[in-house]
Amino acid sequence: MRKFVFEALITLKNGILDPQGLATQKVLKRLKYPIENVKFGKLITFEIEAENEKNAEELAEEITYKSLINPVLENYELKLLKEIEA
Amino acid sequence: MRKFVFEALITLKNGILDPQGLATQKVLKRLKYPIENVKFGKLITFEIEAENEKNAEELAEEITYKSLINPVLENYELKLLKEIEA
Amino acid sequence: MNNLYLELGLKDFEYEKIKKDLNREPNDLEVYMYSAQWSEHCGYKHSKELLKRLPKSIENENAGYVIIDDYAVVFKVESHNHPSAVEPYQGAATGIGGIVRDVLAMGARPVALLDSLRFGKDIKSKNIFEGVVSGISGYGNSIGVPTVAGETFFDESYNTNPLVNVMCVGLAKTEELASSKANEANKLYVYVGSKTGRDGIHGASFASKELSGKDDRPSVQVGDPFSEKNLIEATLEILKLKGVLACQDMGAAGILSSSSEMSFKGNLGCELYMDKVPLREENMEPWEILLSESQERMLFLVEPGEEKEIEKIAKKYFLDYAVIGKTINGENIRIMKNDNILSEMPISSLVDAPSMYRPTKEPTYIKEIKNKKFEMAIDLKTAFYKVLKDINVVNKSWIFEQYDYKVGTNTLMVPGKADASVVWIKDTNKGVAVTIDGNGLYSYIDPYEGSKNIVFEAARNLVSVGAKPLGVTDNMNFGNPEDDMVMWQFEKSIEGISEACKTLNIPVTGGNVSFYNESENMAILPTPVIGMIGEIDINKIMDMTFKNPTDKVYLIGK
Amino acid sequence: MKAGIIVFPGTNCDRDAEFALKMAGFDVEYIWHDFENIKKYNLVFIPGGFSYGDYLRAGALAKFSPVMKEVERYVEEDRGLVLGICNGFQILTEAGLLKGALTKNKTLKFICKDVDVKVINKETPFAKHIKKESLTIPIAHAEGNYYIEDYDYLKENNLIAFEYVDNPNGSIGNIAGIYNEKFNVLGMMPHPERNSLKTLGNGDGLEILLSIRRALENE
Ligand SMILES: Nc1ncnc2c1ncn2[C@@H]1O[C@H](COP(=O)(O)OP(=O)(O)O)[C@@H](O)[C@H]1O
Repeated sequence: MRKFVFEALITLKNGILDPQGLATQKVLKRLKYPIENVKFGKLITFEIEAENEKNAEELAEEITYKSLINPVLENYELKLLKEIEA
Repeated sequence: MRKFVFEALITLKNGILDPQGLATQKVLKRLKYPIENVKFGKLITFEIEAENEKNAEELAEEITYKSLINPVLENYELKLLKEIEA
Repeated sequence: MNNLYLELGLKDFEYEKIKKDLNREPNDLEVYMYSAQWSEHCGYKHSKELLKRLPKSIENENAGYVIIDDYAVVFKVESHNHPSAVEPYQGAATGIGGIVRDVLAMGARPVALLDSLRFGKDIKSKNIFEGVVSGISGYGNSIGVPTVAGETFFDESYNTNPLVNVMCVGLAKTEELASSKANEANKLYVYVGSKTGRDGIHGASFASKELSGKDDRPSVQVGDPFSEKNLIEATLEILKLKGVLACQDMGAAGILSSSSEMSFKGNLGCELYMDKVPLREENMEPWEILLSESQERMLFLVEPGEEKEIEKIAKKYFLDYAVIGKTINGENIRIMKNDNILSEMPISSLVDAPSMYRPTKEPTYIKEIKNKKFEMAIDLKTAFYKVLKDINVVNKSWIFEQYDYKVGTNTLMVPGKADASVVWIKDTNKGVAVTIDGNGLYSYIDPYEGSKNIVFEAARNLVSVGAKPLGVTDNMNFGNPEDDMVMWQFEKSIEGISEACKTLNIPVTGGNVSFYNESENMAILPTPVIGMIGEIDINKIMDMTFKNPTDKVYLIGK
Repeated sequence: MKAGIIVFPGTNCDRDAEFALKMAGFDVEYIWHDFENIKKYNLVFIPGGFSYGDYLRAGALAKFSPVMKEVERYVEEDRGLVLGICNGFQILTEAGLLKGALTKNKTLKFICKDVDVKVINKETPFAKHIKKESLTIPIAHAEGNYYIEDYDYLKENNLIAFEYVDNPNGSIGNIAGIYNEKFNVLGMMPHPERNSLKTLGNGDGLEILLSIRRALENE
């Protein structure tokens, strides 16, 4: 068995309110920073054990879509970061 | 003035308990997924207006270090994603 | 032929009525406006005839109230069942936000929340349950309003269609109560709160359709408790300004419904400027702006000139602000964008959805139940342990410990200690006793007696802490009103509630109706929920702990 | 004795604090977060709630409000005492006026209940008039899990103010409240202001506020 490290970048869908981003932006703007479009998302990393890369990627996709994100609100991008010693 | 998009990837320092990661991992393992080391972090993207890339990067560093993270708990990695039309 | 009206859920006969009222074909914008205003959610099409039978005390305000000493105790219950089925956390959170703004719009400071929750028993229901509880916790705690009481019940009929009913109680000095009635022409409509996005567009008509499953993905409303807390403080400050004449929250069908209802109540017309509304997203169509259910927004009617003061307060609290319209003489609503008129039509037609009441008759299941014989199949001891372990009987501290039930330092009776909670009216020696109750099983077996019983149970809960019941708010959670059985259950339930309230001599001060609660072609148990308010002397509050050894225990009643 | 209660947008225990501080004999005023002069107060009280929604992290955005620079100077110049409760504690750690950080409860849930805390260091202006050894005080927080890398430092310098008898949130060393090195700042997660009256509990919270007032008066 081999071991792969994945990173899921989870962001809010277009049009969904991002209260955290808005409040943070308001405060930073008051501090006179030239900042716009602050958006909050999640970063989840995890390791998957599998026979090969393909299987690992399929599992990671499934886990991310079914468990890590809320498809009503969120989009995601999944990246295979590296393989590590099992 | 030019406009740059940054992405801050914020993770918990080694040794800091990540209850969200642990809870998620437990649930996924119960579902029989071969998963380990689930870790939760934050992904914050924002746009900076500046004269040039260097200035933008300095500002982005400052904002991230001084405001977006808590150095007692968190590490970060800052990436310049792209330049967009101002 | 334009079939937009059918897609939006309007029926042919309704479309005919619109054409007759307008004396012309409606344009697309108008079809959208009608579809929202004439949805079950806004228009109460199936229920309004029957609701007239309730012994009501206060008509036509954002929420009703009862009086204790110099205070108006404002209270109302509302459901967020369908949004919570789709997105439990945000559905429940925005439910809290909505009911808080209803009470706030009366000029009252929200001082307590209650929640009446019903879930299924399958795996998915567990997620919904946890999501709903954390949504209430996340939002309610943040805005600093204690959630002091509630009830939770599990039954298969709520699998995929949970019931999330939330109630808010607010306090105002009686002379500070605000009105939602526009009283003169040429006063300004001022918008205060978060920006308008495409949130919950179609929410109003969505709440009135059955959930079909996978592809029900309306654009979900996300709650922003920080803005809500700011909006609470800003609204209470704004309402103190002399030139502020009326106020209304923007709930279902947002800007459209709030402005048209305020104007209609004052027999006035209004003009709305689509180019003035603060927007969060680009390229929003006028119908989207009018119907958006973006959260954390209020509408004020003010004397021209006073808007400057409002702007200051809005800025202080990080809120957006804009003059978005005005009242006008006549009875028309006029939608404008950059000085072009997009629509002009009589408000009376828009706000008066056609009633769809029809006579009902007893469904056959009632007889079957009545004739059914039940036998006790297990011994008493086993039964006793089974009951104690039942999910509907076990301790609910897992839920209420996630709620900040003490913020405000008025909670004199905390959850878990008695059948009702008590909130102190500081500066007096009076408290408001509150409870919320439902019982779907009883209401199913006998909607009339079952509903009566809920009112009486709520009253007993209040009496048990030492309070005197003063008023009722009801939330009617039922299945598809086009189904004869459901309509019959609804009618009997209304009759039962009316009868019980008359017996107790307390009014129904307001409420809410939620139809189309069903999934997989099975209606939920008919579930009227009763919120009740009582008055109590804070020096005479009783809890339910036994006090001393050798004290005697009496059973009263039969 | 004059107490000033700092109110940030999103603060929600401000009125509770007023009620309890008056009960403890203070004259009380509110200080809006934009305000810049707090010298005249003997006690600066940073109450609980969700300043800025706690959106970035609990207390993180509040530290940028203008009043916090003043609090920093107030502490430096030793003008009086600063008490941060719950969100107030979170703000003080985020602003660097107290060591360590507060993170998510290990249960991942908001917890509202009464807890017992032991009074650890009584030789401070905040605690020297507390008579009891242990107090019953309500908690209500989702991020009260105290963490510090150098726990021994706190211990050796007697900076621990209160410890939970039964740790509810995972705090290191059961810590419920800590002092700064000058002993003029106290941050704690439990809410003494919510138990300032017998009708609201057993009144234990008032002990702390009374102790503070007495210490300030006898200075
Ligand atoms: N089940 C009910 N019992 C009594 N009154 C009701 C009921 N349902 C709705 N109402 C009343 O009908 C009016 C309109 O209700 P609703 O549309 O829910 O108000 P809102 O404008 O706050 O959405 C209110 O006065 C409300 O109290």
